[in-house]
Amino acid sequence: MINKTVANVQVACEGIQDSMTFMLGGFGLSGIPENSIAELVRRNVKNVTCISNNAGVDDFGLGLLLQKKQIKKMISSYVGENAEFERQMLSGELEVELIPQGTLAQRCQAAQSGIPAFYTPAGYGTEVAEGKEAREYNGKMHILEEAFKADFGFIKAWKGDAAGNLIFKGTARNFNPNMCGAAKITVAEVEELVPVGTLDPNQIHIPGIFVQRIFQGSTYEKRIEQLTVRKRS
Amino acid sequence: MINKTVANVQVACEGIQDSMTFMLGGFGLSGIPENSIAELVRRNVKNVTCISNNAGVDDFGLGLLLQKKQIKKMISSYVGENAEFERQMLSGELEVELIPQGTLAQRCQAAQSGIPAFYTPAGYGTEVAEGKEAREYNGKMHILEEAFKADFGFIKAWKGDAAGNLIFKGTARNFNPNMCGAAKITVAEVEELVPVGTLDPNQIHIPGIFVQRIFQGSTYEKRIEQLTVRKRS
Amino acid sequence: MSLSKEQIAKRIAKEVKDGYYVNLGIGIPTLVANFVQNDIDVEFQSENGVLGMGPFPFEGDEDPDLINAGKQTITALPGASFFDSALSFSMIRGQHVDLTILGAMEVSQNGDIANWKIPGKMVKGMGGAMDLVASAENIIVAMMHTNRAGASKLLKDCSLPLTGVNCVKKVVSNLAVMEIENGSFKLLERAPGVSVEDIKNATEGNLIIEGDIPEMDIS
Amino acid sequence: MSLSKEQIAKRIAKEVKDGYYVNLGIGIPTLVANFVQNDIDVEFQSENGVLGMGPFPFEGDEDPDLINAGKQTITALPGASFFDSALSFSMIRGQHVDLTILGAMEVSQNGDIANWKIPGKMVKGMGGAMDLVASAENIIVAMMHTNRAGASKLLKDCSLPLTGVNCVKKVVSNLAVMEIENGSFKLLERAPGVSVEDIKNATEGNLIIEGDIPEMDIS
Repeated sequence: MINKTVANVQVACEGIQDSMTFMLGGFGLSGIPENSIAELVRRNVKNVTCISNNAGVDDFGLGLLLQKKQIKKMISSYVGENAEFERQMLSGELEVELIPQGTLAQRCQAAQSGIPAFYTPAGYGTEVAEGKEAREYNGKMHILEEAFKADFGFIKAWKGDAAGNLIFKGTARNFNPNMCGAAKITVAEVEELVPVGTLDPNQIHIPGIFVQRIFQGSTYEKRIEQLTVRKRS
Repeated sequence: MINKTVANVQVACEGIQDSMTFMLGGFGLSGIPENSIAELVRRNVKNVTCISNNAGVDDFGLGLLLQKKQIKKMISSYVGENAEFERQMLSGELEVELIPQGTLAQRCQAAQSGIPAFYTPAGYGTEVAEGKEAREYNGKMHILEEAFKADFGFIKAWKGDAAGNLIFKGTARNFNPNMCGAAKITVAEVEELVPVGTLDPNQIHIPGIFVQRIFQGSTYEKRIEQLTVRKRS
Repeated sequence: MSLSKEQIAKRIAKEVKDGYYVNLGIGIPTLVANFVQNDIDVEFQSENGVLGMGPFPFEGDEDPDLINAGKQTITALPGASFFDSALSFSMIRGQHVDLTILGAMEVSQNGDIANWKIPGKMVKGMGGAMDLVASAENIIVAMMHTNRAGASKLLKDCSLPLTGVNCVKKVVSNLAVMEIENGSFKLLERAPGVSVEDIKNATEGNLIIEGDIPEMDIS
Repeated sequence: MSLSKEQIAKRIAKEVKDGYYVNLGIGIPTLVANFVQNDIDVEFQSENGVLGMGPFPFEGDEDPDLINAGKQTITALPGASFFDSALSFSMIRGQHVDLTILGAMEVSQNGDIANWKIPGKMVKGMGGAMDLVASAENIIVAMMHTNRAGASKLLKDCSLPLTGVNCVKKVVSNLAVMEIENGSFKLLERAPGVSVEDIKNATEGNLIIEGDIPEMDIS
């Protein structure tokens, strides 16, 4: 077994530099790598490009990096929950590339899989297709999209082991598995680092080969963005 | 919950016709849809094209269909275990398209995913690349491969429920999940059909949306191709 | 009488058939789930990674690891499954989802839709909408027929950046049910008390009216 | 003395470094697992869907649902995982596997390899070999230097249908260890008791010999 454990988030983030491209898992505030984001803020790394479905809210998630103007460019599918984001974008301080959510997921998975490019129907006939090759398959137009290239991927999982094997929980899974192994270095933080051999090999969502560094995360806030409940009858 | 259960393999195979294209899960004899194969033999469906990594052995798996000359064409990556196959191929009775194993898996997954085509480095500069578009990405040549098109997919899973959710076991998983939803109709046979709600939603390998028909299989032989063991010390 | 949002959702719910997998967009479409008939089996897919989505949790049962595409806390029904974003869009792009219901800012008479951007004003992003509209075989749009200023949102050509081309099959607005056919809005039903003339006046795109147009059933 | 298959495997095992994920082909490469040093951490991947492959099972413990790419019954070590074929080739094509060791029928001086087909005679198929050789950054070929008739299998150009072009980095044969560099076989080591002249005679492709060529360590 190849041991991927590192002592803490500081060690996990070694090698991070200004102007790098990061991938960050999560959908909304669910399944985001809270510890790694905190460390990126602490290190005050600048001019970074972030590939992440959303951009957090004003005071949580990637919003924390936006506040400190650490982000040069965001590549996302939906950024509607963040006023500071909108301000920086409309003022031109922040470069933004909006892409379809499925294309975002697939461009991550393509990077993970060594597939440099693929055709998808999403975005044909829209701004998203500008400058891209288009081709008809099965009577429908498709555009050619390329795999992402990133330096670090920051992943949040539920459970993991020293071999780097990961299991996710509920809809906190989202983009996290697709980003594993899609960047040069994949850093995984887990709620629970369990002894090797305790995870059922049938139930591992991401085998450790896709993960370079894993650490036990701490003090997850797991903020809820839209609390919607029913009254008990 | 949408109920996908059918009474038995006969009902599961309704609509099968001569000259159709089938996808069949399994690697070697591991994880093959034994019940569905037996039914294809019983129905004596002819002239079919089979997409399957292997072609079984002489008297088991797809070898049973080869014996009865039901197969017009095989699309596989490795067929070295079957003498009757080799005879039919060298005599020209059987059409054979050999393709790289990873390309086979990805062409299934592409069909499942609505990705009509993708680039892969596998096979560049070889017979496999003949007639295919080639392009350089990251300093390396790649060829364009297309998603499969098939009429029926036959899947073998370990556990499943009426919603069509599937869980696989060990290396019997192989191509089975990638073929789910890749054909027009996906037929899943399971060793154990469990009550809905008993499978942990976190641990489902294939959600039921990719499966049209599911049934409880019977009398699995699960033949071992190469028995290799250690003596107990 | 122009329909309320709930009534639009109620009317759309009648389009949801037994055995359908359905993806509901944010806004009016989300309400559709409340009005689907009890005697049919339907599963709701949320593109952030759940199939078999249930109602909101009871107070205190909410789980930050279980939300829908609108970031609302939800529940999962028996038979549900969780999965990653790539597999989620395999369901969508691979046309395994039977019906997509989403909102729109504009729809054109050839089925183009715009719902993600107002240049210089608002850019929330397309989320999963571009994948959904490019892939789905059956798309119903839930929308207001006109904007606050009274201008039609059912147009000859969309003025806003497009989300997809030639993809919308049906529109249910506060005034009417229309099918998109051969580059026109074909009027199928009127909201109770709304006249064909009212609908004509509110529709900039080509509107086809054939025979008597019945009132919607929103019971 | 020409090496036995076990000795070839033993020599190749020295190329396996701490922290490597390794894919072993059928035949001689499979034997490599037996000779990897005990003091390093290595994981074996089998393309049919297991990472962390262990030794053969004890008699009676064999499981038809747990085999390797050679269809042999195996075991899984603590920390192992099972996965589908697409994810397995994501590991391979995505260059997450550090070292690929496979057999060959022919290798050419520019690193082409042929190992899946003899036209008109034998067609077993390429299995995962084409994906492996097209993707891996580090490929070692284990092979016999000559065929049974004594003809060289290390050629200027392969005569058989190719498995991959320009991909082999190192060859360990029963006679020698060679690196492929600038369109030539560069001789690195000799099998114990085998002379440079022997190797020259057995090699049709361009062979570069620089300085003294040491004997292999196959202890």
